[in-house]
Amino acid sequence: MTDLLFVLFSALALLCGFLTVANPFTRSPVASALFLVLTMVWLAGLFVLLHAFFIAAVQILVYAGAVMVLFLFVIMLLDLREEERRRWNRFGVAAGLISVLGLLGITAVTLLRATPDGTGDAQLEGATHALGLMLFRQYLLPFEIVSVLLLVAMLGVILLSKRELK
Amino acid sequence: MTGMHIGLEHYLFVSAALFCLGLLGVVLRRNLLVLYMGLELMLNASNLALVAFSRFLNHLNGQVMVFFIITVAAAEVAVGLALIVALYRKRQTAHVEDLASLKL
Amino acid sequence: MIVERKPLNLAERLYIPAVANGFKVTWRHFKRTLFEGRTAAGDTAGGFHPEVPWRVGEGYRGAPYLVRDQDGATKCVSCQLCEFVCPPKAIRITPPGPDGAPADRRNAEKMPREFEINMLRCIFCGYCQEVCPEEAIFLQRDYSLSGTSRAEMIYDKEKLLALGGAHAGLRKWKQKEDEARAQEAFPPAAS
Amino acid sequence: MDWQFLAFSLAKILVVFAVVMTMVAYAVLVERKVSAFIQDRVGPNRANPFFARYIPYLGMKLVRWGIFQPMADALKAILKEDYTPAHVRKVYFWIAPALAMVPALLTLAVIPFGSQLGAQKMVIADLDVGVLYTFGIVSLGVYGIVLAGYAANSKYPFLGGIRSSAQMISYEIAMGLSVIPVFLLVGSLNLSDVIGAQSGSLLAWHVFKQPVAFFVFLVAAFAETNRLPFDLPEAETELVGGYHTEYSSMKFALFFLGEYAAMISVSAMMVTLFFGGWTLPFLGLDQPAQSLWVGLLHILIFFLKLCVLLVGIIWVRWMLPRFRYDQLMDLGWRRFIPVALANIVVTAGVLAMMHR
Repeated sequence: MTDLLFVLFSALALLCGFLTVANPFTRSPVASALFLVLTMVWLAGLFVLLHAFFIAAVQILVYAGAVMVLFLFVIMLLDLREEERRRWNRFGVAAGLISVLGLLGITAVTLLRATPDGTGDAQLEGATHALGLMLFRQYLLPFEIVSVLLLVAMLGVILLSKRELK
Repeated sequence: MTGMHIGLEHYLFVSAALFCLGLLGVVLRRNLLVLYMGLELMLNASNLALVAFSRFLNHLNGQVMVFFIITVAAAEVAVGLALIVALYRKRQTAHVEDLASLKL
Repeated sequence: MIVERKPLNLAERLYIPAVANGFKVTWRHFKRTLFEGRTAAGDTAGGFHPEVPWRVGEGYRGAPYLVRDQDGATKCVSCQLCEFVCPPKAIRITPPGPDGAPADRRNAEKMPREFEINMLRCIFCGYCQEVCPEEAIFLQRDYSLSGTSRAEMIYDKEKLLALGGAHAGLRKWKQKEDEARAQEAFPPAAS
Repeated sequence: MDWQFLAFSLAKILVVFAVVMTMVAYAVLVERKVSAFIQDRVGPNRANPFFARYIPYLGMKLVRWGIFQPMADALKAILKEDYTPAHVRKVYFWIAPALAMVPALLTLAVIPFGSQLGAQKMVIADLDVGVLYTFGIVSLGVYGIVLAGYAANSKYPFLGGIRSSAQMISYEIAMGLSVIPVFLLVGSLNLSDVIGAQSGSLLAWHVFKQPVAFFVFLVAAFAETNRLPFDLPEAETELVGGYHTEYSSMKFALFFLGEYAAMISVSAMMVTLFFGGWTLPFLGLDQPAQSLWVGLLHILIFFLKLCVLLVGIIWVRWMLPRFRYDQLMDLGWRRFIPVALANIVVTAGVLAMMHR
């Protein structure tokens, strides 16, 4: 059952990921954004299979619910048309494809050769409580720094989107 | 149940494939926003790998890391999109090939 | 004149008294309707629409119909002003053309061969009545138009005239004719 | 994961879905009736199917109460011409109504609507992160509206969609912050634990312990469901009809029903978080049911609380005028978010003092 769901979710995530970046039917950014949302939802499904319930919920809440809405918002505000089909730089595309495929190959080979550390069995149970304790004890400093980072980002965005500064 | 046993390496492979898809988007697409989505896809792929590690190595560090990545990604997206909007206001384009003023 | 807006005090800014007041008013009406069975229609008209027909008020702008004059002649002279002014383009007039029949009244050059109003399109704005130089079209009292097909809702000239009835208004051209007759040479002598 | 679990889950999903869809239909009727009564009218009282006259005594009464009106409405929505304007973006035009409807229904998966019947807990998914799940799903509700505005490809729907996404994102923050004190008190994100923490006495209900949180949540709920006084996305007077201007027949009905489904899920959230869920502090009704009848009674209690809140939400629509958009944003960002934050700090401070 879980294995089946894994296959289903990962296949769908990969498919939607592919349609995000290289949709053969349309080049509209809105379609890309929507497929990215779907990818994230399937990834959240994978997180659930990994018993990381908290992360799955945060994934949906932050990525699908906030970040991608922002993306859509910006796409609509800028009124971006479909990408024009400009002439491809053949050399660039070929080089890009080769490097991407090369990277995929290297990772795959590494993965196949690797001897897994640990038991290889799924062990960790999704422990929201433990995660919270860890965040607020062991990782308290990074947590605070991240919150300051969010504040800085907020201020930066407000400054950037103001039309003129008084 | 189905004979095949899903282990860490399967998750890692999915993660690697997603990462490459994101990279493909960054390489192939020319729209700044779609490019940015490719970056998000890569971040998500790394998240998947980290959560899988966390599960199979029985340690919560991976999930904590993912939590931070998501937070930082949200901040990054906010700033990045604001930059794109500012750029669009100045240049009326979101196409990377039109942004070549630094080119010799 | 600019009316100064009074700054709201704390209670007003909290909206709480406004909410309480709103609840009081709505509850009063709710209670009256639900428990005493009193409704606005019941109090004023004594019942509801299909059973108690609505009393059409004076000056109501219902469906536009064509009218005849006292002698039973078509008043419309096919000038097509109403067709031109109609915002939803609901009116379509077919003029008689060079070899069409003359008007059925004196002093009018022509009358429409066909005059259609699409009641599905009509917005009852009254521009046609306003613009008509012959006082031939009037917004009358009909407010409940219905039919079983779209074609049925396009009223043609016969139907419009039948529904419109006679209008005993000023007969502009008869008056003109009388004035002309009162002068000496009528009809003007061919020179 | 055994088959029994699957079967019971499926049964619960089906039952909840059926009940909620019926409730949605009748929420529309209640809305029409309540609005009619407030405005000195009688509301729908004519839908008269052929079988009504064979019901002895009650038949004509039911007709007059409008009990058959939802059937007529549904029939009309299905049979009406489904008109697709030529200028719309077809694909998005088709998915938007579904996307507006689905999140509202998904939210209900984690709401405990009763204690237990036999050994079955009366909740579809007893998640550890229940409330995060609901907020995640609620945040997905924006897509339907944004896409509807985008798909319509004309200015008023588009303005409505943009307004609504800004409004929903803003109030999501206030909503999320407002419930944090509740979970500080409970110490768990599981909604069943939240209900457990509210048993005992009436004063244990969070609405009395955390009135500020409840108030902020309530207002944010109005904004999230696009109900008056915050229904700016569809403000008829300025935006014609907002994002669903171009829709007709069943697609329009889906938006309409989605709004009521969202109202139901938000009310269910409020009942769970602030009004003690299926518990009543009398007669030992606050403990998980031992017998079948008590279990059913618990479901009934939940249902009644839900109905009271629903009628309340409907009532507010006819009580308050619409806010202006800048007032709405001002209220969200400059009033409610600071208030919610202050509430968190105060609650955390008090808890820290008590646990020292």
